[in-house]
Amino acid sequence: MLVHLPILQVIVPLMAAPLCLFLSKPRLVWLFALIVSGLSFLISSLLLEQVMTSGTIVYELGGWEAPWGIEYRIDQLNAFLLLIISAISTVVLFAANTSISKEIPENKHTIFYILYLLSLASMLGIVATGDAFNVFVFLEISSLSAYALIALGEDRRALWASFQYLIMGTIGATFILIGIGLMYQMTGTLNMEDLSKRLPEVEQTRTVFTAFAFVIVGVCLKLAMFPLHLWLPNAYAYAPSIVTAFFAATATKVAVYLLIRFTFSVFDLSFSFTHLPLQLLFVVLGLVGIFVASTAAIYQTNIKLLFAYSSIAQIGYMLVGYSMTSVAGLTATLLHMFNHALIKGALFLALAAVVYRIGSAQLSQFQGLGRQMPITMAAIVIGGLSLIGVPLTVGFVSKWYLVMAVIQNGWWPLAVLILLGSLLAVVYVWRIVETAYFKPALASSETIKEAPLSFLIPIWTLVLANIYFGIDTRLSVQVAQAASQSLFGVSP
Amino acid sequence: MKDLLAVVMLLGIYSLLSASFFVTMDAVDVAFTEAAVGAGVSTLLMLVAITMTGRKEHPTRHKPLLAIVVVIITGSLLIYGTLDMPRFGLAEAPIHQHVAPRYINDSMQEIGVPNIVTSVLASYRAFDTFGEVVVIFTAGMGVLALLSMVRRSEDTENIDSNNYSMHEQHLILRIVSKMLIPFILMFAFYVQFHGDFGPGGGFQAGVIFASAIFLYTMLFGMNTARRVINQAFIQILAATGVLLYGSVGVVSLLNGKSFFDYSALASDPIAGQHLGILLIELGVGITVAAVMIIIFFNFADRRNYSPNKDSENS
Amino acid sequence: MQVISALFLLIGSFLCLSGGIGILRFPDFYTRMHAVGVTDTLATAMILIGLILISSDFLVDVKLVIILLMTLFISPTASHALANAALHNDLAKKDKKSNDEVTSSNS
Amino acid sequence: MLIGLYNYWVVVVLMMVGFYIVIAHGNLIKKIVGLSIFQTSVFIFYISTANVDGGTAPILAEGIEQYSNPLPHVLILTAIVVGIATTALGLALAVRIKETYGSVEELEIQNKDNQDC
Repeated sequence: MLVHLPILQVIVPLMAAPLCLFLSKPRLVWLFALIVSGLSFLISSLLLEQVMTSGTIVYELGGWEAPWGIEYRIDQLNAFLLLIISAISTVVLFAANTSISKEIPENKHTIFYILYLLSLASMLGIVATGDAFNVFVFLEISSLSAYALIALGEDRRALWASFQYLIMGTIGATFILIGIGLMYQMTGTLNMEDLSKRLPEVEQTRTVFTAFAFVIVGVCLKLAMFPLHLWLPNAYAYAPSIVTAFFAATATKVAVYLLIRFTFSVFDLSFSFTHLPLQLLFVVLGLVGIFVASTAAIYQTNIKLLFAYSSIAQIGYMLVGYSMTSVAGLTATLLHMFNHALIKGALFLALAAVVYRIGSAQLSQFQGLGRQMPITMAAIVIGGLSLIGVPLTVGFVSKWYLVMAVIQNGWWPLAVLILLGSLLAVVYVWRIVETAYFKPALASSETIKEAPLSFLIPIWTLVLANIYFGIDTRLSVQVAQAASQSLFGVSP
Repeated sequence: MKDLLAVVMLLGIYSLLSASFFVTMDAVDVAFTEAAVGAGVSTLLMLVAITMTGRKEHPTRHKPLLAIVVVIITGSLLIYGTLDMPRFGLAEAPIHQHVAPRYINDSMQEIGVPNIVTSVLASYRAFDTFGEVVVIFTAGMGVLALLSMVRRSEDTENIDSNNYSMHEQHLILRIVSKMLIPFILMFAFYVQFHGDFGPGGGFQAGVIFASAIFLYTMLFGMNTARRVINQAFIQILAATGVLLYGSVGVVSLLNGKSFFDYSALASDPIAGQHLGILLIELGVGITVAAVMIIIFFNFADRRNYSPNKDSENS
Repeated sequence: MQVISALFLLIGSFLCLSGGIGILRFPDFYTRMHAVGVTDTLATAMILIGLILISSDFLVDVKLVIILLMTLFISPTASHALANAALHNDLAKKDKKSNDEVTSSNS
Repeated sequence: MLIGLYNYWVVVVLMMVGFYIVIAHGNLIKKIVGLSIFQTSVFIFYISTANVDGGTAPILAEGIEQYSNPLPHVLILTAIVVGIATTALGLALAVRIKETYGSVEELEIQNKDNQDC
């Protein structure tokens, strides 16, 4: 079966989703979903190992060879992403049963898990496929399940946020569709590998230029890149907490992956970065994103919103690293994707635990929680430190690599600006710490107890991963480096 | 235009016109689908939705100037992009050269189905179609997540009185549609199984089948339809369609071939392809019909059981 | 045969055209509906007969006949439904702007 | 040369009409209508690219040499399904928004949200 791993990766959760309808009790469905997610984590680790030792795996679906059929093409980059997504999903799902029992009505639990599994499967599908149109199809599955999951939130604003997301997301997807159509028109193929071979011939045409522009804008809408980020904060803030934890850690990563895939693999590097002032554009937008979003985060009174804005800022860091167009820069971006997934996963899960106990994510409700829920709050503090980039956490590792990459390009001022951006993170993390530890507890929160074990285990798994990968960076750095080297065509 | 009913009807007409455009562009399968989906189902859903959200629009525009600027920039970029495109209909254009000829020339030997669209859809790019089925399944689950309600038992009691008052009003419609529904269902099956040879296939068949149910529901009321079609059953059916499709792939996987390689299904590869296409089209049909019914029922249920007004669209 | 068929087709197209003019020119809802309802049914019937006469394939003939029967059933029913709905919603006197297109697009 | 492209230009105009409705109108139903027009126009664009002079529908038959390109047809079949799925979900959201906010106008909804905060 080892040959079939690439397809099993996607098909296992995908087929498991409809199967959930056959199970009667929501608890059973949860267990089933957890097992499936764990299985796909296992598969992705096997895949990563296989790719690291023997190179790119190609899997032809339906037995039709590439440009005619659809193929899955797993290289280091995809395998890395697959691992991140399936790992986070499994950890988050562990806490799901407890968390949604308070946030979603009982009769919708089964549907919640179905949508969750569909969302997981489609993200894996986007990452694994080597066919441009297949990306669009799975992108739509992932978007549709995301809209529905977000709309399951208790607050009525969840509906409005989801609707805005639906409009933006569909526009983005349609842009990508137009872009793919134009590329297909000029080359006659939809396979990414084949496209990258055939595009250089027609590179100078205005049609290809337009195709590129549309794909990039479409992906950036999904990516919530500044200034196209407006849908993200509300969508994250009002979704059920579990959904926020899952999406914050994975969804934007998938979009970043698409951006990298299209600019580095499908269009070649020289095209992406010489024809257009893309480098400058992304550096500027990334930086503005970091500052605007971080400043906005400081002024939020809802902690979920606060961290949602901080997510936009983190995307800014990824974009800066990405636009360095060097092996080091891309390595930093990939590392940050991995690390940010760990950080945000831990933070939002901890928030989910708080919401489970006190029923709100308002900052004012956090007073004195440091004493009531010490273990959960400690996790938030460590996550926050990691977000800032304090040594011995993963946040430090990726910031370090990012700054090194920027300096390597000789852009000193930029490095200073990145560090200034981190200072803003200090401010908003401090606000939480201050409220939680240095303000007296509210009278109403006397009775609040520590979060249940089903939260603490996944939270601390992620927090310990935060620390572990902050100290022992071999695994993550090695994979990220291998992935970016292969994208640049440098042999390791 | 402030009247949303007119807007929705115009959208339906636009879809119908684009369907006829697709026919002149030789895309019969697409035209069929667009006519059934764009002009039929989506118009119907929008009509049901505006009965709930209100028919009038407030005349407020929101940043029209910015919108115009964005639109003009996007539009001119697209026009700029078309400048280097090959002339419309040029047979030497790259789009017709690289991948497509193999489908046209070899699909008869490799798959043995005259309708090339079906063979590409169901075999060469079967995974896309699987994705498509999952998309529709996701939409069904999404609508269920948003709109489903716990049904109260008292609703079923006033069926009869409701039924009687409707009886007078819709007498002619009911009789005619009773005659038509069997034909519609038969047509759906024809489309389902004739898709290999002519335009059609599981998707169109599913939509047509569902539309027969819609017609019945609109004329005989939600509660009568509920008696015929059970909500839980229809959800299971939707899942079964996806699973049927997927399990075809799994069977070929277990036989040692790659996923969706239908030649693993029978000793003769062509026979295997036929069997595979038949099965997956069936899966598509079941899921699409079931999901369409789920979506429609949930929308109709939200209207507090006042089944009037709908009839004008029959 | 060709001539007869052409004649049918011509009559059909003329009826279509007059129906279209009727929608635009008639004063209120019910007369407009009349224009569309009557001419549309007849026009499609004429065009279909014209097509049956020139087609040489038997299978195509059968299909066209089925379509003809279906239109004869559905088109008047749709007109009826539209008029009925209008009556029930008190459209009798007011001349509201209405969508007569409903009949032509859905029948 | 340019005359051979007019077909695409018409499609671009249609797309932009849809796009304009999506961003400029405040009514949620109208936004979905606009989205629908936008998507349908993209379908028309794809199908236009598939057309070949003198070609026929891609159903194999005796005595026909030139067929239109079947691949875009397949892609658009998939895309139509995606379109209806999005429309259905969007409408479901609009209905729920109407129920909870009592309105489907963007500005009113935002006003109500601001009062909440």
